[in-house]
Amino acid sequence: MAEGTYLDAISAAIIHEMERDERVLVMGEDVAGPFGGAFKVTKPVAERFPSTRVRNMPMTELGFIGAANGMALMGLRPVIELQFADFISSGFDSIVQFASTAHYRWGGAVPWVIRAPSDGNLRSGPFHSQNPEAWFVHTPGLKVVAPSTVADAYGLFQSAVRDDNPVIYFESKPLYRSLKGEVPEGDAPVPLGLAEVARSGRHCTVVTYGAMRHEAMAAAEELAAEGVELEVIDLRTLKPLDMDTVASSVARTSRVLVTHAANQLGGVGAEIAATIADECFTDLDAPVKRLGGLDVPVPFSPPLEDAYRPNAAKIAAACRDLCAW
Amino acid sequence: MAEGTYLDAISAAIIHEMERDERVLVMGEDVAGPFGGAFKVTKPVAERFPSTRVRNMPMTELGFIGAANGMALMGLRPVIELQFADFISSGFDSIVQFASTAHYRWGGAVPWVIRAPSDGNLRSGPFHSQNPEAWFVHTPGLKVVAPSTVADAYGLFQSAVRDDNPVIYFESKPLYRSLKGEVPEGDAPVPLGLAEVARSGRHCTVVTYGAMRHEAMAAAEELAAEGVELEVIDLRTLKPLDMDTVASSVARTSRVLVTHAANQLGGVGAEIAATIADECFTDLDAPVKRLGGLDVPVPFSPPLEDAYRPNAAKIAAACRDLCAW
Amino acid sequence: MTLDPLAAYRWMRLTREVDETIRNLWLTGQGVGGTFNQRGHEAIAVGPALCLEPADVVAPMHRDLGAYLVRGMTPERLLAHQLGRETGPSRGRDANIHGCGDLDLNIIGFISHLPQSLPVAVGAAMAFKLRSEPRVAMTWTGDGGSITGLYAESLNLAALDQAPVVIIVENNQYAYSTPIEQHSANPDIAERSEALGVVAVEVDGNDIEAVHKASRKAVNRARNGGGPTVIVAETMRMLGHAIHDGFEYVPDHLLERWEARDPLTIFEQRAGEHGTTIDQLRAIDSDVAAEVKAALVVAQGSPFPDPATVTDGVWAG
Amino acid sequence: MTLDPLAAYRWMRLTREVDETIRNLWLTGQGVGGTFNQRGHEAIAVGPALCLEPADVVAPMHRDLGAYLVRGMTPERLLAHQLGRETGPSRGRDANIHGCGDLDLNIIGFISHLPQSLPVAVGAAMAFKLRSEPRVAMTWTGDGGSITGLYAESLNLAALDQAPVVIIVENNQYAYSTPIEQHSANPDIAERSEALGVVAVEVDGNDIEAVHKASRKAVNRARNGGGPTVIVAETMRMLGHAIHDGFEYVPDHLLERWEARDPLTIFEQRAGEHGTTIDQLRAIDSDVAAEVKAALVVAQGSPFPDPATVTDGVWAG
Ligand SMILES: Cc1ncc(C[n+]2csc(CCOP(=O)(O)OP(=O)(O)O)c2C)c(N)n1
Ligand SMILES: Cc1ncc(C[n+]2csc(CCOP(=O)(O)OP(=O)(O)O)c2C)c(N)n1
Ligand SMILES: [Mg+2]
Ligand SMILES: [Mg+2]
Repeated sequence: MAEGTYLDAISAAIIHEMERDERVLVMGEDVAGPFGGAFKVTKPVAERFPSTRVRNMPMTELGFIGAANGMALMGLRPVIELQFADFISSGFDSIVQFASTAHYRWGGAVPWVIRAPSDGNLRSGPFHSQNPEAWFVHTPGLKVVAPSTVADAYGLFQSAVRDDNPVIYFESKPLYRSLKGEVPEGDAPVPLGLAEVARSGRHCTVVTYGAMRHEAMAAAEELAAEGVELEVIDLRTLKPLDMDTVASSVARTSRVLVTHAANQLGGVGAEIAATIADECFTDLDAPVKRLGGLDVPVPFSPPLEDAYRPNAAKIAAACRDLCAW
Repeated sequence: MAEGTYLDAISAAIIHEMERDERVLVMGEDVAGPFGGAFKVTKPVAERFPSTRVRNMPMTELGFIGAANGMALMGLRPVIELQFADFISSGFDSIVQFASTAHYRWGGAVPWVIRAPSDGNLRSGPFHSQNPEAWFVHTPGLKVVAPSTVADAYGLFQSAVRDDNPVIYFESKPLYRSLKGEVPEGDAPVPLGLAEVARSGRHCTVVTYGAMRHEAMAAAEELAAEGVELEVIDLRTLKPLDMDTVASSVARTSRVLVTHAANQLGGVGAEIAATIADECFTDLDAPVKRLGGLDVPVPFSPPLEDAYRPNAAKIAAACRDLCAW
Repeated sequence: MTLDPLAAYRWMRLTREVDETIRNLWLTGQGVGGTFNQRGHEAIAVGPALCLEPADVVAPMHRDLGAYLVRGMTPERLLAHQLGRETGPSRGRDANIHGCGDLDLNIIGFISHLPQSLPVAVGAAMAFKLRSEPRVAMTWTGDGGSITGLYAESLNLAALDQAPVVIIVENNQYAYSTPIEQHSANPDIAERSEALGVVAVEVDGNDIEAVHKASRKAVNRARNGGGPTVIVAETMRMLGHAIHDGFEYVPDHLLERWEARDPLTIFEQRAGEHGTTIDQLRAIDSDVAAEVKAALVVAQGSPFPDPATVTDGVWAG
Repeated sequence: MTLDPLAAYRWMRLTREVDETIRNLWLTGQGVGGTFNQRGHEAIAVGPALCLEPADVVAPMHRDLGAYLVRGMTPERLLAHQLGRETGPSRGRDANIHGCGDLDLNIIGFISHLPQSLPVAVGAAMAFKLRSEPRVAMTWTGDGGSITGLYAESLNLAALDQAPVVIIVENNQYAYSTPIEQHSANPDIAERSEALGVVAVEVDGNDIEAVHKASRKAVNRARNGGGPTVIVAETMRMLGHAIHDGFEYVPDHLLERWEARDPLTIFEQRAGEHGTTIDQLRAIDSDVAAEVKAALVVAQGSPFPDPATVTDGVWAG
């Protein structure tokens, strides 16, 4: 294993899957060599494989995701890069109407992965900072993944490619180059649908995913100094959701905060909070709290984006309140 | 006031708004006369107004909703008919990226109404039965309306057209011709963002909207015979949500079921349930329960669609369980 | 593949018979939900499908009952599908002719959102090309479908890759109630298609020999690495868009003109030229009628799906 | 409107100066987020915008800084916008040149999802036509934008309605790193556009006189009920797609060829023909430099938005 970034781990995982399985190919805007993608994720991939397997697409998300549906039905395993997760709405019908329903309706399996670089805190404004995962968690027939560590970026990608269903893999742009760690080698799939207890604690559970995992960990450090021990659960997969791990934590802590960078209103946190409030009702010593983005487009200017977005300080404050309940 | 259907009320409301305000126009596939729309909602409208104000569009939802954005910015008030709510995903970018954000980003108001014939129980299968409201409630900048009575179909439409924001108006296909009542005349706007207590009761609150209101009312009749009094709240507007009315009901009943025909997982009910569980924590004598569609595309065959979908009997059973808590 | 006239007639007659059977069921309240009309589209659906090898793939739309039949979807299964039975290809999950797919028959099921079958067929063809398989993908769309953005995106992709795909545009001159001049500023679909970089040809869509000939050429070109072809076939839908449609909007004179050009009628008028006899055709008619009648009995006797299975099949694997 | 040569030069120089100012800020770490490059697109942005009346409406995209300036968005406001200040047209809500709209100036702010400004401009033009107002809508898109489905849908709508809209296609031969032959099976954008039913013309996009002349004709046609025009203007983006782009993918010889055809250079070479002098141009240069320098001071001294206002403006009315 070599040290690398979150982004390196994705590149490495793509290369490994393409070596392992010749059905895997990459497609998207500007992904081919020598350019290698808006974030350069596919640059090392394009250096390794022929241009038939790392294919530039015109700026036609609806059309080329539609084509990926056909490729997948014929047994290929397309890995589709979007330049930003924000553009996933441009290919919406091909995802939420065709790919998600084909197997249920007539048994046609559509095994692709859409790589969607998501999230903000980079001063990129309303169209390069979105976290649209809730749309897809609500849509039957899609799997949704959101890795937050270098190892998970690698391992969840492997499981996503090997899954027989359409999987949307939300990459965290703020972690791309800032997060470093050991990049796994070879086969190291992390199963879909399994949350990770990132930190054990007995006073309050924080349920989260993506970049917010690291904010929650920072909040936990802060509160530990005050004698409050947070348990941090990183969901890793948003569909299927691992509510068992969450419930057993809440059974121990009796307090829970659900936090994510996506808009809070109608977000994935609502589903998680509602499920906890139902299934863990007798365990709870305080209301299930949520902390997500405000109900506004992600604003650009630093003071506004900071106001929009949860962070370690806000998580710590919310947990303090919860523990004072 | 004359007796008429839910559908008649929509036609009448369109005609009234077009007479009242020359900025209002209708556009959509096959809406013009003499055809008058897939469900004939605009037939009486096209008989009354010139073809410049009731305009056929090619099957290009993305393009013509985009054009409606431009019309609305220039001061018109387009009323856009979709043939089925299911096709709203085909115009997604024009709605969730452009229209929803223009005012926040630079002050451009986009006052249109999209009329989206939604919901099922008509054996119409996965693509003519959808309830996609959750996608839009989660998206900042859109208002979302879902009338369930003849009077509300009329009055909420008036408020939607007069609102300065993009409003998605989900029509209930199962109520189109089955629900009859007095159709209001003239000005009778029902304000957006105000729920209605459809039935008072003290044992358990049912929060719902759309066709499920009537299932909840039927369940309430059934339970009343058993001595259990349900309070039924019809939200009417899904964004903004009237959580005050909900909370004051829950304060009295201490038990609550949230039900809708849309897929339960990540649906609007999750937001409502999570908010109740948080804000009404100390009022609750039982967990907040949800009852929505299963996590599958809406199936066609009657036994499957019936299994998919909540109804009066399932609501009654859930409320019985809640009251036994 | 040259066209076997008796086979061609048989498939068109079977299409007509299944369509009429469905229509009768629905008009007498024995249907489930809604259903589409096929009348007038028999030659367009059957002719191209007859040019394919079993390994080729089709992605038909809502007016292509004939293509499903030619590809081996039996009347029994099609009827069971429309009636929401467990024995249909969607096990009661999808409605009327939507989602009527079966990969064992190389049929891709369609969704309502038009023309979604188009990029899917293009993608299938791209897969064939990538793997150097001598296979062809074929799909159908309407005049209404041809003015969507997705049509342009799909043709461009097909042309860029020189993918082995054949696209039949069923120009029945209406999208639901809207005539083509009202939905397409340039109603010349072949011209619009050619401008996107594909070969486009026009053909009489009610003449199965013409459609078959053009399709055969296109399939050969695709299979030999010559890339995509669009075949614009002119026709008229002779009944409403779907079963509930009053169909007041097509002028009578247009319907009369096209009635005289019914695909089965004009084929029959040429029976002599084909070396077939009217007696042979009548024998096919009664064979087919008996076959569909029997299929209906089986379909109507088939079970509905068990509600306990409602969540089965959401996930593959 | 005939082209006033000194005004034309001034707007192009101002565009260049603002662009370079932004570039310098960002390259020295004084920017906020990312930003786009404009170099090479000055004539295409300025020329058409100079053909409009104040009541006309523009919907420019990310390469049209010049159009914003001509329409009255001051360098001060544009710089404040890019720096995320309260005093910019989006009050810090939108980034770089996105969402830089102001209805008082009849500028529609754009979104990333390309080419969304196109149907919006078509809709604005449809509104003008419906109300019989003598107004024109103008919008810009790229070669990449021209191969999207939305391009086809928008042109068809414009042509069906004969809406008074002028569409400038900035064919800089690349969509980000992808050359046009790789994204468009038929790289003849005018041909593709014409097939959709609009008038299409081609013009040298680095020659402001040519762009202006073609635009003037198109604006007049639109205003007089003659319907939409597409103007395909060939150019080259002389720097990376955006500030972070290493820009290795455009061959040097291409850049050299276009460097010699820089819109400001070729305009200056013709100074004599225009009856202007090099001295006049140099005077404009220093005026403009001073203006932008002053504007930057103001912009940098402007306040950031108050975080307490973060939810303001989501709703209109
Ligand atoms: C994206 C989308 N919008 C609306 C519809 C509703 N709709 C179903 S068929 C149809 C007309 C299609 O016309 P055409 O493509 O000419 O095919 P035809 O039915 O004439 O064979 C419409 C508008 C749809 N299926 N898909
Ligand atoms: C729908 C969509 N997908 C992807 C992108 C990302 N993107 C931004 S600019 C660009 C290239 C645009 O090329 P072109 O239209 O030629 O304009 P240019 O930048 O060359 O002026 C891409 C792919 C986008 N903006 N919109
Ligand atoms: Mg048609
Ligand atoms: Mg370009």
